[in-house]
Amino acid sequence: MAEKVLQVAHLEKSYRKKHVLHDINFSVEQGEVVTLLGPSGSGKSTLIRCLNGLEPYQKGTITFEGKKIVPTEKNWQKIRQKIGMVFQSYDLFPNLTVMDNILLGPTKVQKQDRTTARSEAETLLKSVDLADYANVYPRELSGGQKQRVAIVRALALHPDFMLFDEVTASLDPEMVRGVLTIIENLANQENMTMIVVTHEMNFAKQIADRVLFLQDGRILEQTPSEKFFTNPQTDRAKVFLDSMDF
Amino acid sequence: MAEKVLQVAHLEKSYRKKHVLHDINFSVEQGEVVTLLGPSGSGKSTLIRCLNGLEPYQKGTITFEGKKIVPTEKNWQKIRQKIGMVFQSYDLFPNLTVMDNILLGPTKVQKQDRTTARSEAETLLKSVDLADYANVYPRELSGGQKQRVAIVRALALHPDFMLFDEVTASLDPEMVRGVLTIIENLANQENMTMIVVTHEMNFAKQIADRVLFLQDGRILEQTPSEKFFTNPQTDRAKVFLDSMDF
Amino acid sequence: MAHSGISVLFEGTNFMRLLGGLWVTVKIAAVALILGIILGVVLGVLRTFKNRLLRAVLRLYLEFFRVVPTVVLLFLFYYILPRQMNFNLPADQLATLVFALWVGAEMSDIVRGALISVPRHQVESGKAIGLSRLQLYRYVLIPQSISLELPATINLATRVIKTTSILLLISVMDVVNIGQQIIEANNHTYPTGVFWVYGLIFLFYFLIDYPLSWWAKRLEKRRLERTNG
Amino acid sequence: MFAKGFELTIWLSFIGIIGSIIVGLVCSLLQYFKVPVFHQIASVYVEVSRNTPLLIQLFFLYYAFPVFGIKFGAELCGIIGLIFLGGSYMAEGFTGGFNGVSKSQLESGKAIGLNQWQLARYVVFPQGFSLSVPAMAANIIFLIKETSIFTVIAIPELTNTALDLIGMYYRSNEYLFVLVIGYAIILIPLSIILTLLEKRVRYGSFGN
Amino acid sequence: GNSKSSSSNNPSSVAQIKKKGTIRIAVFGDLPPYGWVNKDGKRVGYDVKLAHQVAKDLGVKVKFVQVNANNRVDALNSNKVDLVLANFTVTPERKQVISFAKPYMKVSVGVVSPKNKPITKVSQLQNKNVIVTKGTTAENYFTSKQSKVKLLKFDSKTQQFNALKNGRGVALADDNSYLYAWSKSNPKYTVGIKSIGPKSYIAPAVKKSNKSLLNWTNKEITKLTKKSFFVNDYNTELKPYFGKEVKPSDIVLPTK
Ligand SMILES: Nc1ncnc2c1ncn2[C@@H]1O[C@H](COP(=O)(O)OP(=O)(O)OP(=O)(O)O)[C@@H](O)[C@H]1O
Ligand SMILES: Nc1ncnc2c1ncn2[C@@H]1O[C@H](COP(=O)(O)OP(=O)(O)OP(=O)(O)O)[C@@H](O)[C@H]1O
Ligand SMILES: [Mg+2]
Ligand SMILES: [Mg+2]
Repeated sequence: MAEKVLQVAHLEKSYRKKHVLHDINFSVEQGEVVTLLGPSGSGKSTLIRCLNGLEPYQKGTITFEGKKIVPTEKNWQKIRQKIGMVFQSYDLFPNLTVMDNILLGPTKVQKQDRTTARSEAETLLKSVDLADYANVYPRELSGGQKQRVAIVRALALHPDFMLFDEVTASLDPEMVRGVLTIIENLANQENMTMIVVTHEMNFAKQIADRVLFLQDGRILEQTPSEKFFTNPQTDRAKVFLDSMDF
Repeated sequence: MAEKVLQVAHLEKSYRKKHVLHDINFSVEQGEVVTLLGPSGSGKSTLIRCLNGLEPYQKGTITFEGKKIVPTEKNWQKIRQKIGMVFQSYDLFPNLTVMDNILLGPTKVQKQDRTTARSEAETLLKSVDLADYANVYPRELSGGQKQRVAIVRALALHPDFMLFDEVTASLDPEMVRGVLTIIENLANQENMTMIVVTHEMNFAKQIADRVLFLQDGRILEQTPSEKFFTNPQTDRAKVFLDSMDF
Repeated sequence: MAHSGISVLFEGTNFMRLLGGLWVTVKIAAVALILGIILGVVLGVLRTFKNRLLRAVLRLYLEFFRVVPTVVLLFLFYYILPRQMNFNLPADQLATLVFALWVGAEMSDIVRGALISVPRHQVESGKAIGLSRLQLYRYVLIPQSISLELPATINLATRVIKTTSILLLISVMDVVNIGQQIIEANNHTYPTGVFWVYGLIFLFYFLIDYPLSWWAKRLEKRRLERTNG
Repeated sequence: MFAKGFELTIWLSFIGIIGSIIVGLVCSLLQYFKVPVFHQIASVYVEVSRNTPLLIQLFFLYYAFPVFGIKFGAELCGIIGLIFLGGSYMAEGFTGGFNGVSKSQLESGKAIGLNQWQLARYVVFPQGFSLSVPAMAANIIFLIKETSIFTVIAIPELTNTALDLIGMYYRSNEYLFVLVIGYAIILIPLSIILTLLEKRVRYGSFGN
Repeated sequence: GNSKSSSSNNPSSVAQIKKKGTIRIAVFGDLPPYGWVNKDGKRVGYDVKLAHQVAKDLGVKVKFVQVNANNRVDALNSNKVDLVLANFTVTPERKQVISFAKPYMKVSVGVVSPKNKPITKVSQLQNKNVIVTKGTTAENYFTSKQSKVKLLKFDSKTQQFNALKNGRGVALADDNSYLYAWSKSNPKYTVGIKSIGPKSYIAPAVKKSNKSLLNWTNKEITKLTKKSFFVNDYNTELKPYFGKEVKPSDIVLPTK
């Protein structure tokens, strides 16, 4: 059996009085692509943010690469170098050029050599068709371009694991495809382990090994991808899938 | 031949130095549903905003119900009561309740009697499944609910003509259907004349009588709906249609 | 030394007189604020109109009151108005007038800023249902801009209250001026009186302004939470 | 005499502004990093200074402190007073800027593994400073105007000079006119420069 | 106000004052024993007593307007007051802009300094800080005649005396009559220079064009002088504050 990269056990999370995640249990294997589906407000973003230490949780444990995470800010800071994350709002730093955005992590956090880091960043930029944009500021990029840079910025730290939270949700429809293709390549060619939250059902179908379906903060089902899309286990998931195309 | 409700002739529009609409010519007949398609930035929003006097234009004429519009703010203000418009950002007035949002136009602009207007508003709210929300403030509504109220607010003025600009673009996927169904009913059952900008191809297919395809501020083709989706006249439209599904 | 100093405050009617001076201060500030805010709202609305001449004139008015320090404004009005325009007011009314004009100028900027920061699409939705310009202000823009204006207005109020301290320069019998009278009248009996009198005045100002600042901060925080949340 | 007053106003404002920026920065950093004890001290200072008039602060420094044997010269009192007042205004400006950096920016910083210091150094400070420029511009103008209050502690700056001349030669109109012009000469160009700077900074890093 | 007929254009004429029933008089509020506010909040002092008498003789009520030395002229010219009784020294410069009635007191500039570092000669003041109030004869004297002396100029009497006590200057120059009073209640200080510059007079002042009130005031001063009003005033208001070195004849003008 493949190695378990990430294990989540009995995770509970509340925002003040609002209980938003209930007894979450699942694990992700090396090279596996898990997509997180579910209606709006079901807790997908909250869950994925807990996995990167951006939200504190009240109960339960997260085990990453065999080690149980003691959730202090210091520990998380180290782990975040291994778990890359990309958000819906393409949050490049507006005060830095594209290149400096990408190099910030490798050179300041990981103390990599600047020239090596730079040449690697150039390769990555080329792979997302943005070789010419290294010295440009984010404001000069389109949404799709920004989002591709954000992905490169996360990859530049050589993460073992990637989290994507609706990365195409605020893009113009024609820009969506470029970004998804990159994630698809990561999943299928580079075998990156990842958890992907998305509303693009066709895309989810193409990359997912397994689907976690969330509803009201609970995992309603964990189903291999082929089975989920043709024959979901729960009625709620069926309704959900139906609503996704007009 | 059916009556022409709206005629646009040789319309030209620039934002300062940027020329965004070039020689736009088309007309809409009574009861016809026209959808406006085209890539992002092609000028769809600009065009539809010109039709409601929200953007000044430099050349050309707009004729509404047989009368050429003299584009002063005063004239537009009157015409806007006959041309309803709903935007992408569901712009309810946050300082007013749902009911007051709806009644503002009928009672203040059209000086309708408040009780009649209210009972009519209640009927409209019921028709969009929001009968219970009359006294609620917009912040307590979901996006889809807000957008339905925005449609009701426009309909409460008894417009002869409706303009919809990507009304579902900022909605959660599960909310989209409810809104589109309402527009579909308006088109197919109430025979409302309308121009609809959308990125939902399935929806466009179902309601459109005719498609205007815009590219770089020019109308590239005007094609009856069935023909456009199966066999677009231009290559650009073909590429566009292809990119719309992953 | 210090033990005797503090009792200067309670000698004779001293304390009551200081309170009386404080009342003059507060009255001037309050009346000026009320008049100034009304003026400022009107001017602020006018400044969002397209008419260039109107906007230029109002801008000039704002800049004048912004650039000239309040002390100087007071002297200008105190000395020049009566002579050049044969327009004479007792010092406290004159101070109220100057402060009201100053508040009006600052307020017009606050109101204008809040009005133009109401999202553009709110204006457009208003237009789209046929609202006239007046109706747009009445039902959409002004109600929505209030939460934005309120904290800034309260902060302006604290500034106005603080600035009343300079009224002694034009001989208004405000709390500072009365403080000086008391210091002078008691200076041989209470050599450290100066410390206690100014200390009390310091405390008075703090007690009035601090709650206002606190309120403004809280409103602002709530507003930000609401817009971001 | 006016020339001297003019020079003195500029000079005192300049020192006062520089000092205020330094004090303000230190306070806002103490508050940002929540340095124990010091950040509470900074908060108390900010509230006391913001909520009391400069005039009374100066009276205190100039007339009341010497009763207890603490004595500064008039100009020093003026500068200390101005910095005491300005420091809190600047601190609020910087803190506002730092807090104005959006949450999503902080999260993307964390997501690439930046520690608290690096987050401050590369994300919060550069963006926060740009955000605080408008507040800083307003404060600078405010502080220059406040120097007019120095007249009460016998510093012969612009206002003091004008009032003095009026008291001696009784030509109020002329002297007041010169006085207004004096402030206009300092403040109008400054206000224009600051507005331009503000625009540049805003477009520089945040224009979309 | 709008344009009025020329006779009523002078709001401070005797007729107008009588019509209004009030006379507005400028006095000091922080200059014991001439014009100040005592601990019960009452305006008292030598000038204030005169003011009450003037109002009484005019048959009107009095309204006091507190002034500082440097706005006495403008208080008249800006129509803030009808009459100034605020220790106003007659000078040629002032005569050009306002009118003085007959004097009721004589003074000259004195210099007060700490007893332990007394200043007794003007030469000791060279390049030292001397405290004055803006718009006083002392300021004028030093500015025009003693340019080597550095002046620290304050707005009010409170401020100037506090500044001296704080040691902000080596000495303070002002009309000698207040300095006598002040040094009595502040025994650590002495009036080391009793009189420098020209002897001068204190007189009521009115607006330049105000002939009617000027004439009336002149008569009033003459009448009061004859009735020994000023000697009485001296005895009740000033004497308790002065040391033994001052005699009534140093201050009050002789009855002629
Ligand atoms: N900062 C917060 N404070 C309080 N409640 C929150 C906060 N963030 C999210 N929630 C609530 O937690 C629940 C889960 O939200 P979450 O954003 O995780 O949902 P989601 O599945 O990502 O939805 P979407 O598809 O709209 O992104 C929702 O009810 C939401 O209102
Ligand atoms: N206020 C404006 N000032 C200047 N240029 C503008 C403005 N609004 C739009 N444009 C430009 O006009 C062109 C057409 O924009 P428009 O918003 O009409 O496109 P669209 O087809 O509605 O795009 P989308 O699908 O993204 O909504 C674009 O190039 C855009 O950058
Ligand atoms: Mg989410
Ligand atoms: Mg658009």
